[in-house]
Amino acid sequence: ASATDLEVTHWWTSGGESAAVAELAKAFDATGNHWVDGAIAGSGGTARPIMISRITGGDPMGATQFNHGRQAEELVQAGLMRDLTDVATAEKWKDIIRPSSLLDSCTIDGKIYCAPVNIHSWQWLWLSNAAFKKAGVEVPKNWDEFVAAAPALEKAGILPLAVGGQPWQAAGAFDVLMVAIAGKDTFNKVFKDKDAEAAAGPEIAKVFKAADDARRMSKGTNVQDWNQATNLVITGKAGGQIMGDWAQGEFALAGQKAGTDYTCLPGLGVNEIISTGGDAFYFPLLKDEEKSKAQAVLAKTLLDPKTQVAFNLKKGSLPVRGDVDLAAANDCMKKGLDILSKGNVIQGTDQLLSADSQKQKEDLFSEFFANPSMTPEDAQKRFAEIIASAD
Amino acid sequence: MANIGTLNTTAAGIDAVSGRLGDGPTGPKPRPALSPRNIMLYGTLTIAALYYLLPLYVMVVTSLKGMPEIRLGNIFSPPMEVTFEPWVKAWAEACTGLNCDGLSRGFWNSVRITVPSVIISIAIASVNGYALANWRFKGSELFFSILIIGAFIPYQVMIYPIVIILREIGIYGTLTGLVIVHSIFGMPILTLLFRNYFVSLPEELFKAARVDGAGFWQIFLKIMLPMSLPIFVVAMILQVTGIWNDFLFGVVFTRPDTYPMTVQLNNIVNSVQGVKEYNVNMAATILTGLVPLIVYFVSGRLFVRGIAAGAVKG
Amino acid sequence: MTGQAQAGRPIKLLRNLNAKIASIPMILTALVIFVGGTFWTVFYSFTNSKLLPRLSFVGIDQYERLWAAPRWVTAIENLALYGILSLIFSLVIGFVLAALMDQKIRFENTFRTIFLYPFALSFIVTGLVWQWVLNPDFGVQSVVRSLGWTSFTFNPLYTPEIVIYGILIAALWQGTGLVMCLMLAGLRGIDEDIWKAARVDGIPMWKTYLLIVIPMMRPVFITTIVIIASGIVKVYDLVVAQTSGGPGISSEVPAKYVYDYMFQAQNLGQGFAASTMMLLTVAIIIVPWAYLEFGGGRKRG
Amino acid sequence: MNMNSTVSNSSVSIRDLSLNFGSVSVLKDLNLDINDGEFLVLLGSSGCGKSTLLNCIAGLLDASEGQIFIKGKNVTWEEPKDRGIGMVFQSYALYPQMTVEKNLSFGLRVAKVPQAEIDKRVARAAEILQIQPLLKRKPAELSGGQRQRVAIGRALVRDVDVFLFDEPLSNLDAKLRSELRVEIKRLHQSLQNTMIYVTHDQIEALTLADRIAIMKSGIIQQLDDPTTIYNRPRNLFVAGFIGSPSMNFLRGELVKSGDGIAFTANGVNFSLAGYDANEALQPGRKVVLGVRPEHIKVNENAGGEEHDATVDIEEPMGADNLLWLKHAGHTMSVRVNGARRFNVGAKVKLSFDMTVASVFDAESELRL
Amino acid sequence: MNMNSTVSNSSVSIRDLSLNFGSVSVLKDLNLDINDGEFLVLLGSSGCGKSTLLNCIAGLLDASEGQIFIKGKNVTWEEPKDRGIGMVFQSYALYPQMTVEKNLSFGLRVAKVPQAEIDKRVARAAEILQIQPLLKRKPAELSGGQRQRVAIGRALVRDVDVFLFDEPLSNLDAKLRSELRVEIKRLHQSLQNTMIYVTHDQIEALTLADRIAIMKSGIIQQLDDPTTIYNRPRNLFVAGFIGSPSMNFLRGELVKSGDGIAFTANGVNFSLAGYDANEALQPGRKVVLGVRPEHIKVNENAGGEEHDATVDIEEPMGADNLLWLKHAGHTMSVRVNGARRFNVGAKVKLSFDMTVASVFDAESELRL
Ligand SMILES: Nc1ncnc2c1ncn2[C@@H]1O[C@H](COP(=O)(O)OP(=O)(O)OP(=O)(O)O)[C@@H](O)[C@H]1O
Ligand SMILES: Nc1ncnc2c1ncn2[C@@H]1O[C@H](COP(=O)(O)OP(=O)(O)OP(=O)(O)O)[C@@H](O)[C@H]1O
Ligand SMILES: [Mg+2]
Ligand SMILES: [Mg+2]
Repeated sequence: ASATDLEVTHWWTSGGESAAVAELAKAFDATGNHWVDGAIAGSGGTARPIMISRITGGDPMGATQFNHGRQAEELVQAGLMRDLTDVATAEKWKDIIRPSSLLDSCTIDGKIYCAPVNIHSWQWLWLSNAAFKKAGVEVPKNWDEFVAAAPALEKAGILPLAVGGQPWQAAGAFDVLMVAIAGKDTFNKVFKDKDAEAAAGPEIAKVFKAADDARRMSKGTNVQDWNQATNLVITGKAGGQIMGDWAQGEFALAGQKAGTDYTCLPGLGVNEIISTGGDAFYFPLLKDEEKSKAQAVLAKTLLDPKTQVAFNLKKGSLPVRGDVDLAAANDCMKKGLDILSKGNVIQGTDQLLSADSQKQKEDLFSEFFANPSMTPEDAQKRFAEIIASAD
Repeated sequence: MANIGTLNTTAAGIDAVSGRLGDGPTGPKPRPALSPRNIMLYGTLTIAALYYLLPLYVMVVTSLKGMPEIRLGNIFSPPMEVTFEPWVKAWAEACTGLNCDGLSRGFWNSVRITVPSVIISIAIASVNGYALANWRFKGSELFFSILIIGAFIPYQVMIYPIVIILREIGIYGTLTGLVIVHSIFGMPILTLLFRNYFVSLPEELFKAARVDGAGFWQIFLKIMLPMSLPIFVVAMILQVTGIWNDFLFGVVFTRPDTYPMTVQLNNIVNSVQGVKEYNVNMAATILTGLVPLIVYFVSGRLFVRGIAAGAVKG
Repeated sequence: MTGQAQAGRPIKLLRNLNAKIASIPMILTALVIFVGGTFWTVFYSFTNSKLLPRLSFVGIDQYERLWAAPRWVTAIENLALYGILSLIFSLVIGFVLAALMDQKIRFENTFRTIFLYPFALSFIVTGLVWQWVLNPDFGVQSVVRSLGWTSFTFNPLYTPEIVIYGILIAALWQGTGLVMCLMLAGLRGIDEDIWKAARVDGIPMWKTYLLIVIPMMRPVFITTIVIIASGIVKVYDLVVAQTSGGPGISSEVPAKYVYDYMFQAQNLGQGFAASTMMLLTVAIIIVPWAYLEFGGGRKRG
Repeated sequence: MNMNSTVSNSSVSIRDLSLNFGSVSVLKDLNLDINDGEFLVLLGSSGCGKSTLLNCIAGLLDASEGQIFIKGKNVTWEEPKDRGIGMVFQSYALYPQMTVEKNLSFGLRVAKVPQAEIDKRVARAAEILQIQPLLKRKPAELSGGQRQRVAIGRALVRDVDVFLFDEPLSNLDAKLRSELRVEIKRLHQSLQNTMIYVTHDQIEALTLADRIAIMKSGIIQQLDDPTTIYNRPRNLFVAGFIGSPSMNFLRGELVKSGDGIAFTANGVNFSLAGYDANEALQPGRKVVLGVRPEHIKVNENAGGEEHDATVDIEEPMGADNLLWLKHAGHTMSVRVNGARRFNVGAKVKLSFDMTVASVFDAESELRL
Repeated sequence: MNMNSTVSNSSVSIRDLSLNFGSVSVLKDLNLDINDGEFLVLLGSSGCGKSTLLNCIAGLLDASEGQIFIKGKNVTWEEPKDRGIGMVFQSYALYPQMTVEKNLSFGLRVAKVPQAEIDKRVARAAEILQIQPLLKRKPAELSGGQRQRVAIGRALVRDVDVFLFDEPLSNLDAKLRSELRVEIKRLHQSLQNTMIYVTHDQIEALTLADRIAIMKSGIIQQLDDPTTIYNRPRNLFVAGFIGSPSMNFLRGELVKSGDGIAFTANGVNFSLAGYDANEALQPGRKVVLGVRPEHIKVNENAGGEEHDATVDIEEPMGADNLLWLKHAGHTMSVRVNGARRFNVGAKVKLSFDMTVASVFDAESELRL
């Protein structure tokens, strides 16, 4: 096939992420086409509006990253996205993609519109071994121990918990606390069934209590970006961080080894359940015949076993197909794979809630984490309201 | 006329007294250089100047330091070891995603966006201002009022409709589209400036040219334009800075291969690879601000004059 | 009366034709973009449009939700505080600097250049620089501490109660130069004789400024206020670059709310409702001014 | 062609012209015929509509009502350039970025006149106005008087039928003004074009005009030759407006006195012997008597009636001496030779020359 | 006290005053004594330094050299408010946002004068200037003449010794100007203050001044009473500057003629009989003869010498008629009565009144 330029937009710009994207580009270029990189820095919140206006504005790119889930729903309904069912059938995605909920999120009215590339889970607590050593306490094995160790860390001049200023980090941390403390069922009741009563209930009150602890422990975090917060953990300036598995890429890039330099606790060491959100590529409907063909090639390439391994190793995420060999995976990744194979999984909030509700949630938690005068009770009341009006 | 003689002696008297100075103060009142007034005056100005210069100083100094020095140190201390590496990196090597060609690409994109946008928006606005000042017609003031009120509408309100309009015309995402957007949003303030300026030119000049037989365009090109340098400089500075510094439209109405420098800057600054490379960020920031700064430094004096002619008369 | 026909009275529409043709861009912009766009936005603010605009009306639901949202209320409060303070400080600093510059000082050009250069820089750049200068780990706070005053605390960008002042410092840095320029032009426009008359009357300098000159500069002040006010309502880039609205939501502003909800939350209806409220604010500021400026006496034909 | 007998023998004719700015009516139903080769001066105080009228004639303002004919042709809707007029402005309105030569030729170049013809005409105008050495200069390098000449030249090169001047001299100082006044007069004598000249300076009007149109609030008060205007003003306004120092006005009424008519005010009688009495002079009528300062003699017995007065203020002006006198409750100004000096408070005897006085009806303010 | 015998009997004395703006010298070694109660007019063309001198006296500009005494006190370094002066400006310089009353009292209030005293002084000034009904108005609601009066009032309330006027009337129209001129003259007569009045209008200067100082490029050319200035100008500049229309100048030389001296130019002799001849009038000397237009008689045989001339241009000005005549290669202006009219080209006979003529040395330009 003649070389076709395909512009791919995404927001993977941190060190680990760029390295991972490079793998995708390499694989695609190997098919004789050309990957035109359209990175937009500053997280999905900045990038998504730009992507959407380009698609709705009639100047679509060749392919674009979204979190799979509900972010692209309306674009699909408006007929702006390309139907990938033909590729999916040919490549037997239904059989290879696991967990199947990933493909379900790409399916609208029985047609498949996106190609999932990885599984990301939020439910990780990353701890700096060096920090705890300096504070003279054991590296905690679960959330409660961590909370208990906080005063010692503080005394040693170490920030116990790093939470970056971007709103999604606070909201994400809360979701993680919820799974760990209230469990899978409550999580599903609140976010899947939008049960406002449960959201106002005692189980969730416990979660808010924990969030209150987290808030106290994170006081004094003077960074914005998640990877800056991770960097605090890497350099031992902070004790720990609640962040998704993508943080692993940063540790890897800094040359740290799981177990010796840092410790990872899935499900905060309390409740070993992980969510299976992730990233997917969507393909806007293009008029150009050549580009459409290239889109199909890209979709195929993304799920190619080799690509999946190379990409996910760099990215620190899990591959979307169960049939690949991840011998090179590190400790933490193996823990994740393990949980995944046990089926202790939930869907990510991106898949369960609309962007609108997500945003409201982010507003609530970023305010909660920044404002000590907001009581957990008040916050819970507002949380219940958001759930009540969520769709 | 008998008394002419006596009066004349007074006149002659002038010559007699000259040369004789009385006692007491003479000549200019002494004004010591260190009078309280001067100390207050120059003291306040200097303190204010420091406040304005400080960030620039910090930017320059930081951009010349290596990362280790930054981590150790004091942002105000001069670099112990001057390095231009951050500049090189910011200009040619910094990465956003897979593209590691720094700001250089964005620079040329910005030039390609700014030059036509500035020329076209000024061309349109100057003609509009001229028509409003000298060729009023029924309704012209109404449209102008709408335009001016439009200047205060937050851009966010307009973005969506404009995306739709450009899409319908089929120029969304093209350079043409972006130039049009810049011309539209530059129009209110520029039109106001030009109108006020042309109103302040002597109306008789315009009348004389009409009597001489010159028409709308001839008067504009041959009479008005040559007299309007200051206001064109003001418009040019405003537009160059405005368009060069624009982020919102650049990000919404372009595609990555035509991203302007500010978007590139934002990408570089927000693409944190491990630690924030403040020195590179500062170098990138200075580089991005350089073009408007140079334009301003070169023509700042005319800017003030033009502001006086075009804005204050409002 | 001669009883003669009104020879060759031309068609009205064709008179002044070139001016009308030349004004087409302005007319189109005014009508299609400003009027059309505004009405479109207001219209769709009564729908529950999500990612794409669609015509399903929900009455004033969006507005009710808007005013119930703590973030919007905070944004409005921030805007009011920031607006009032930046208006006052811009005018005061701008005027004082202009008055100082007007004292026939040496190096006037140098000073003016120094005060005005930040105006050439974008808000993005301004925000980044001041984020850096105010950074507690590197900036002013750490420098003062390293000088020995270890309890010194000045960390506006990470302290919710005062974060808006951190933004204000940056905004004033960027914008007061222009205000000074306008004021200086205004001062230079004051009749020399007024100064002389005041000196002969024995009126002290500061009283002359306060009681005579400032009232005379009313038009300049109005122009300046309008310019500052229009910038205040639009403030967005600066906040994004400096704090992203944080910590928490404590430096949120309406323009950012609009942008976030339109594009990030994919709730156009909410965004449109918020922008309509912003329009309303603008109208409250602008309409009286526009009436005074353009509706009143015509200047000349 | 669109000729009409009522306008055919005039160079410029204005018919029922009205002009409003918004709701303000500036010109009201104005009619005016200007003869071929005539020098007509429009005189009036500031804001009376002189410039507005001139701009209407030039086509720079659209009339609200009425018609304008130039050389018999209805030009009401013509463009300025097609009216055969040239205009000279108060502020000179020279194009600052062009040399004098370019200034002069601009109109011709716009009209695409051949270069040879342009050169010829510029040379001729430069010669007439004696500005040949200035042709390469820019306006900023010229003195006020030179600029004014170039401004006239700009009209000259276009070979127009009618010259319009809008206060061409009022930006110049007194000395230059009187010099250029003479030049303009010479120019008119040699060109014999129709000229319409707007001014608020009565000396200019009196010295230059063949006829003067005196305007007030958009209405022509009197249109006559200078002598008539000066000696037989049609109404009180014209009488007061023309003449410096202005005419003395005494309010009173007419009474019978002997075989004739006399004027009485504050108990003092003035015989009107010599006034071109007509039947309008009826005893009992309330009138205003107007006497010009130079028509009152001080201490020079002309044989007639004498009045006592006291010197209040003396204003020596070189060639003349202006006395302000108190006389029976009136203040009166009298002009005497500059060599004659009086002390303040001195008692003097006045005699009035009634042959050149004016009597106005107190109500209609028209001259009787 | 710091008195000095040379200044003790003057109200304002200026000693060796020089002023430079950068390298431009505007006032040069100027000396001037102004008597108590005197009305002194500074007259000169634009840019000659009149305002600069006035500002120096007021203390608004610092002298580069020299001293200024007011009422015998050396005020060279005093602040304006402490000099006992009041100043009235051309542009009125009223504070626009204050009422007339506030305008008048502002200086007093700042100086913390008791309210009762302020009210008294304002009332008095308002009465003198007859602006009582205007006290509550703002300047924008006043006519030009009223504004000017308020401006004078502002100086008046401060009870100053010396009034300084900088072209106070030049923004007003001709009629108002002549009215206010009379008012200022009255004001001076009743207040008897020292007044220094800057103008470039010679009529104002001649009518108002006790003495006139004529300036040119920062140097006083002549300081004398109006009559002397008019009749015996010290040099050519003053002669040409004063008088409108200006003096006729003929360049020629002196010759012997009979028993006396005559002036000859272009082959025509003018007998100087009657000129107050002195020993400076030597045959062979190159001189300029100056004769004012009103000192030439046309067709009125005064018995003396007669010269033939031709009428070139006639400028009727109402009361007067100005003739431009050609005579032996000169152009000459002659003023005759307004009632006498001549045709252009008419031959006339001129006779010169040499008793009031001036003869200037051609080189030094001083009057002989
Ligand atoms: N464009 C305009 N809009 C409204 N009113 C106007 C306009 N132009 C002139 N006028 C008014 O029309 C009247 C006549 O103006 P015009 O300029 O003709 O006066 P003028 O006699 O030329 O006075 P001047 O001697 O001051 O030049 C004035 O009262 C003026 O205020
Ligand atoms: N601030 C200044 N700086 C430099 N030169 C000045 C300044 N003020 C006045 N001059 C110059 O000094 C000279 C005298 O000015 P001045 O104002 O005294 O003239 P004037 O006689 O009052 O003239 P006018 O009749 O126009 O008011 C002029 O040549 C002027 O250009
Ligand atoms: Mg006019
Ligand atoms: Mg002056």
